[in-house]
Amino acid sequence: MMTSAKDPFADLKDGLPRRKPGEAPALLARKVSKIFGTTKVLDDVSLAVMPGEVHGLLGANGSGKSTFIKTLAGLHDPEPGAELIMYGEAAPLPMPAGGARRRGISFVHQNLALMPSLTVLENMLLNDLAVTQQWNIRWGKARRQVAEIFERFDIHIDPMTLVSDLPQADRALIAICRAFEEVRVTAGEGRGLLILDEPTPFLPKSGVDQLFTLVRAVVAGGASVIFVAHDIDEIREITDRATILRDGRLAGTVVSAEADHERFIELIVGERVTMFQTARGQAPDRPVTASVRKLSADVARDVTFDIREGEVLGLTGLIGSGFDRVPEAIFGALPGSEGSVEIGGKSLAVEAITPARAMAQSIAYLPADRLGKAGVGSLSIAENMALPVMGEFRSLLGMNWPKINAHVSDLGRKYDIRPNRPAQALSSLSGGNAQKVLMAKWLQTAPRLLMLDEPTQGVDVGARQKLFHAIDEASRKGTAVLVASTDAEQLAQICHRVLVFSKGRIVSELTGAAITKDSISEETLRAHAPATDQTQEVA
Amino acid sequence: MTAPDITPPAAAPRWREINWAGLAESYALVAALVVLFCIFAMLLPTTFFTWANVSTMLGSQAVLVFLTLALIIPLTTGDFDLSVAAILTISAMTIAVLNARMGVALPVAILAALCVGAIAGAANAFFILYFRIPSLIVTLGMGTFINGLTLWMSNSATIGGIDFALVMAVVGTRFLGIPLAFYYAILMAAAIWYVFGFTAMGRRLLFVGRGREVARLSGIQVDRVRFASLMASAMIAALAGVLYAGTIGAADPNSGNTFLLPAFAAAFLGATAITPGRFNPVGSVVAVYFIVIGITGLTMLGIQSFVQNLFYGGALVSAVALSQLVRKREEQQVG
Amino acid sequence: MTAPDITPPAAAPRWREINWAGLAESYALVAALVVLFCIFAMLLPTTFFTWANVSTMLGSQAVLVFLTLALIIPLTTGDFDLSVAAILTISAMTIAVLNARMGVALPVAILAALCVGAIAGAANAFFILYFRIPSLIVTLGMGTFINGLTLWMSNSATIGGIDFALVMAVVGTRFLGIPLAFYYAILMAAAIWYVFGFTAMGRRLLFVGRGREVARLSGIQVDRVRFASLMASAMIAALAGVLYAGTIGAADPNSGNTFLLPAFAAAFLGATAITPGRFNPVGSVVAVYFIVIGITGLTMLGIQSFVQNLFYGGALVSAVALSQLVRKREEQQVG
Amino acid sequence: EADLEAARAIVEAHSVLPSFEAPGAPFDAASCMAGKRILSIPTSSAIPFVSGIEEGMVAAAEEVGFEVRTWQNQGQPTQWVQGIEYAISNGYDAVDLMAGIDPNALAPQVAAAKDAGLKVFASHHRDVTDETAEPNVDVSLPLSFSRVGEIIAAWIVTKTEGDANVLVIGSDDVPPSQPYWKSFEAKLAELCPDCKATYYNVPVAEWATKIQTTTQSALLQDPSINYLFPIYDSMSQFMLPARAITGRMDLPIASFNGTPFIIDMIRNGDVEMDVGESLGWIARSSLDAYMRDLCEVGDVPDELYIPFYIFDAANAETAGVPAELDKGYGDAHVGGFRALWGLE
Ligand SMILES: Nc1ncnc2c1ncn2[C@@H]1O[C@H](COP(=O)(O)OP(=O)(O)OP(=O)(O)O)[C@@H](O)[C@H]1O
Ligand SMILES: Nc1ncnc2c1ncn2[C@@H]1O[C@H](COP(=O)(O)OP(=O)(O)OP(=O)(O)O)[C@@H](O)[C@H]1O
Ligand SMILES: [Mg+2]
Ligand SMILES: [Mg+2]
Repeated sequence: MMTSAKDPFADLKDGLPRRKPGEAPALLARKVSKIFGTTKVLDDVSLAVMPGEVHGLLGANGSGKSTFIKTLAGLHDPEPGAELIMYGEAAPLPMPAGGARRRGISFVHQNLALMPSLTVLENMLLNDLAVTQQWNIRWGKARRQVAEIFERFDIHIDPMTLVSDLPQADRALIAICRAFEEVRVTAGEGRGLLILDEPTPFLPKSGVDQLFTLVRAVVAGGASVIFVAHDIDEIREITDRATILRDGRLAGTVVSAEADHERFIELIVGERVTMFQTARGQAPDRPVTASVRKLSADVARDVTFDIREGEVLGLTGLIGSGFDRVPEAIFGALPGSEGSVEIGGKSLAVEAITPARAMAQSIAYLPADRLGKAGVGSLSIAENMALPVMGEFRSLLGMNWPKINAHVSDLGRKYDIRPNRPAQALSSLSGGNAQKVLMAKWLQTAPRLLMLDEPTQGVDVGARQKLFHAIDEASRKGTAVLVASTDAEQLAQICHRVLVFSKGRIVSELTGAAITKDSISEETLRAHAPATDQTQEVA
Repeated sequence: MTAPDITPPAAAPRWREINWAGLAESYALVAALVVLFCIFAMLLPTTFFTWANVSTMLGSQAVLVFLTLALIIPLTTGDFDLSVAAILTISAMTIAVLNARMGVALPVAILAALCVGAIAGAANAFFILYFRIPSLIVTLGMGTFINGLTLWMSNSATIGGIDFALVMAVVGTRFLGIPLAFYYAILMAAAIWYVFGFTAMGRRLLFVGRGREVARLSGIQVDRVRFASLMASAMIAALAGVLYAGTIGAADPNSGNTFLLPAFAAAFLGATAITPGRFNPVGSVVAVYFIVIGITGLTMLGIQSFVQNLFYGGALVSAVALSQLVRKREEQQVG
Repeated sequence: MTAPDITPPAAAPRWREINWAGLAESYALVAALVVLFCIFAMLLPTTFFTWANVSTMLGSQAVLVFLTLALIIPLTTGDFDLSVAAILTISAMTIAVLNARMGVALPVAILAALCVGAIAGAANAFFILYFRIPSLIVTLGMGTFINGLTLWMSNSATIGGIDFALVMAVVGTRFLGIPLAFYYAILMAAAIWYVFGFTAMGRRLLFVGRGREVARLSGIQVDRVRFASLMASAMIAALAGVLYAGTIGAADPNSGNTFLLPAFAAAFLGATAITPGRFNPVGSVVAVYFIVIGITGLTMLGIQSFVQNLFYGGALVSAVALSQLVRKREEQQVG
Repeated sequence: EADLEAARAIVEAHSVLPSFEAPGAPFDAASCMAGKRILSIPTSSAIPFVSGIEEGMVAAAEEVGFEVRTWQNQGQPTQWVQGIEYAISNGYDAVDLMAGIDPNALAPQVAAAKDAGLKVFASHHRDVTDETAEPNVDVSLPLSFSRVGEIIAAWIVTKTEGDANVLVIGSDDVPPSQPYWKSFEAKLAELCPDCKATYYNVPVAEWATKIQTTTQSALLQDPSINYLFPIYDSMSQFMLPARAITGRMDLPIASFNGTPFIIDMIRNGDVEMDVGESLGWIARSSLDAYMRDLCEVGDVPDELYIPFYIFDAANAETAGVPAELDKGYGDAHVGGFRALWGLE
């Protein structure tokens, strides 16, 4: 199974790493396979996590990471033959409902597993109430407990608010804090397994650092952590070892400190990847596509900037700093916004823009919430993709479906959508592939202004390069691209210019060669430093 | 509705190949209809299996087909319309009151009935869209309210004596031996089939039903689409009322309401056929006639009327259960 | 973990303060009930505003309260149960057939009625959970099927002569002047209130209704919870049938079905009160009596019966519309 | 061989305007009824036939000088329960269960009313041949539905000259349906041994959805059917489309109730005959029986005194154009009852 000849654990007869002689792994999963319909999503995957270990789990989109985790959670039944051994004791597979919790495993699922229409308090109690044998609930006690937990984690959220009223970052905090608390309470001394499926995308940098501190504290106490991420730097920073999945198969397990960035990429993608890098420098001095003037939306205040044809302009800042509100407001998707946007020689008042009007001005917007706002999971790839261009496929007899399907499958080839089956439901694609579909949905309209919110969130390195190429191609054809993202590395790769936000305002601008991952992170944090004064000012 | 080569996801290994499971699923209800027909044809060769009977069955259910078609439009945009039966009733009653009692000319009376339908639809849409109340609640309340209006208009009485021209235009005239009402229903179904499957409007309806927010951010004016669908539903229900008045030449304030549950049953049963998982007009028509064949056959066999209820309920549940077996019992979003 | 830049959401400035808008929303329906009561009390001081009338109103609608309570359980888990009224009817009819016609002892007959309810609930759950058919379709079909059975059992006739002991236990005995039936309804509502609000089971019901997938991920045995809720609904509906038989001392195969829409209306109306946005038993009770006060007052004023429909429909829509105004017309997920 | 003679005699007896025959000895209603109050609970106020009777009772009571009040309802048994309890707690002297409420189906409330000293009346709710005991009812006025069955049987035999194959549609959930149908069947067999009749049951709740299909199926199955008999005339409207769709517009329809829009249909030629009963007459003869009981003057009838009158093409216009409730029966009952009650 091990790919490397100089496997550091090759000396172990049973293939299992041991830190202390005779110590059983916290989790040993063997021969886990899972078939959805006709696709083998997991193929004979085995994984061992030692007590006190942070184990990374990586892989391209759709490689089966979340499926593996959901199998441990008892949501999916693995194919027969799978085995699960925890601390030397056989555990049943398929996992019975609530079984994971009883065995001291707790999760932060990729979709956070929160119920938006319920209160924070109820969500905090969710896992406990799901399996408790206890009959009644003492709300007063529960609330005091949750308040106490929040205090310990230094979270300032009213337990009685609805989750739907909270920003994504807060939701992530709740899910994370719930999982940490749960593993503390349910696992025995020196035991427990915390599984984090991509917890970081929604977190600000400071939040990621806090998370890592917590993770270290947890493993110091003897518990183990499985950590899923696409950010190789994060993986190298926090994990002891990492397992890489490729197309549902085990691609290898490496000691994180010993593998370099390229090695990871090679394992994930299966080949060497040339990282996309746009030609730096000022955007070609072309006409201004859009001028945004004194735009205020939600927390964003008095935002003013121009964007030129063919320019890729990044907007960034800490989560909650309002940079991601800008594209939403320009597209007319955020009620109560003010300001004006001049595009195509017309000046539009922001409060009067609706998505339909924005589209009429050839503006396109791809929201971050993939299946909630950007595409409909229960409809097919073809239907999702064809939505903005239906008019072009009208024939005398109405819409020409064969032509639409041909068009969609061409786009699928162009953007490397896997599987490229126009009739397949969008929800059955992995996150990255779904993102490619939705990007293609808008790129085919050749918009004058393309606005992307976290376009590569949850997208693997390989797919990411394809998306970057697509963005680059569009910009070369004259499309102005506005990218809102917290991912500094990505912005550094693709942007001509980056605007950094703090407390709703643009606080600095980076151009050309000044844009690097480090400079962006630095500006973001520096802008944030004198926080207290600015809070007053904004309030 | 999707084009023929769009097949359901799970069962499509390669999407140009013939997908037998998909076909079986799509045409199971049609097959069941044929089998049921054949069974009764064999049991009752001289009465059931006659052109007279077939044309009668076809001609007599146009009202139910219309009402089912009225339902599937808002169901596609994710709204319930429980007021369609009440609208049918008030529309028929409007014609009766205006034409038979007050002597207003038939075309004017029909126009008035359609206006009443439009007002009802607009009222539904107002409460649903302006106040953001779930459609189920609004149309439940509105249906009851409209029933009250119908009782008031009619003084709770049946009003007969509607201009015979209407009856002639609905069931009195035949083409190929089948009353015209049938052709109206087929035309309406064909129109909706075309709109659902081959127009941008149809896509918009579907997207609004499946993902409001996605639709909005794709530039679809969601409220306008929902308004249109609620209006269309009310107007088609009002047309069903015109047909109903034409079928019986009279209007009474209660009987129309009993069509509500059969229409819902047919809409959901129809969503298991042709393009499974989506409310579709062809499936609705098949569903209505499937049930009619069963009920007619049972009646002709002289079986007691309670058996018809058993058949109705049993057929609905077991047809859907069978279609779920074909899909390996996977949960479906119907919409 | 720190999130220094995250300030508490705007909606809740400080979470121990009294939230007037919230209170207004929660108790608007209660206030409307009181106002309506006062209006009729002033208009009809000698007939409406008497203890005899109040106790009659309280006692005679226990059946509707039960049926509404039966509905809100599956509504909370995200399932519709359109078969409750049919279960009520067959349960009452089972008692009438066994006890009045076949002379079976009353307790046995009641037990049999509850068994019939349990079987119906299990059948609903089987089709919904095993075949993964939407509950709306299953219970629509099952309701029709059960109606057929009721017609068959009863030969379509009303059967009177149920053991007077049942009547005594339901409406014949009074406590503080109110028939016992009222207390049963209140007890049932209190039990559900406790389960919904203060037990882990109640939260599981809610979790399952608000997010199946998340519930499953959290280790809730979703199917088991849904099964329990469908069974509970059928059993409470069967109990409602027992009460109904006890209220009128007889059973007929039709009238029970007319409770379906009022019960739905009360469930949704009730979801605007007490804990707005959630189906809740206290709200349901308030909603039932709000409607009963209106209808009784109108009847006593001798107003024509169609006005009852207008009141029913109008009250439902306008009460929900008002509650939406309080919430600034934001779309709500009810569940 | 058909006994056309006998059949014709029956038909003729009910084709002349009804004359008044005093159902008992005269009495002074005004004095003994003064201050008395009756609450009348109809099966549903939304049925015009029923509300017509209610209006007649209220008006007649006013003439006499006491109060009859209608409990408006929509046919819900729980509303009837409320009505009875209202009567009990508001000092009424009697409750009247009108036109279809089976007192045995409200046994607890009826018993409670009795216990509270109220009289309980029921009228027009079942057939006279129905032997079901009604232990708690002071006055029970069943209607002779079976007589109606006989009249219609005679009519059909007369019209078909002894060659009838009748399609009968009834609703077994309406209690008089069975005795009514049985008497029809018996009389038909008696008058015309070769005639044939087939009965189909369609519950009231399914009239709109099932009468039409049932009729169609029956007609297609047995093309020799030459007469349609919906036992309640409001069913006719659902049979008309069946007749049209199966191309049997020639089929005559005979029925019972005298509902105005059916009489309109007679005028238009869609329906052949309808046996009617005067609502005013029902109202007065019910009141007469109730007053006899309340005044304890004896002679309380055990059947609703009501003459049946045949409407056909010849006299349909006498019911008004368009037809009205309670028109066309003459007014023998108005003067007759006034005299009987000592109001003249
Ligand atoms: N319920 C399901 N039904 C059918 N296919 C599924 C289902 N869930 C996941 N899949 C498929 O299984 C594959 C693996 O998905 P999974 O979510 O495990 O990927 P992942 O590694 O977590 O990817 P990502 O990095 O995008 O989160 C994908 O191809 C996905 O489309
Ligand atoms: N169903 C519920 N969902 C969410 N929160 C609730 C619910 N019921 C009560 N609460 C909240 O919990 C808080 C405390 O409730 P409770 O009345 O049980 O307090 P308590 O008497 O202090 O409890 P205990 O006796 O357990 O200490 C209340 O402020 C209330 O807002
Ligand atoms: Mg994943
Ligand atoms: Mg991912």
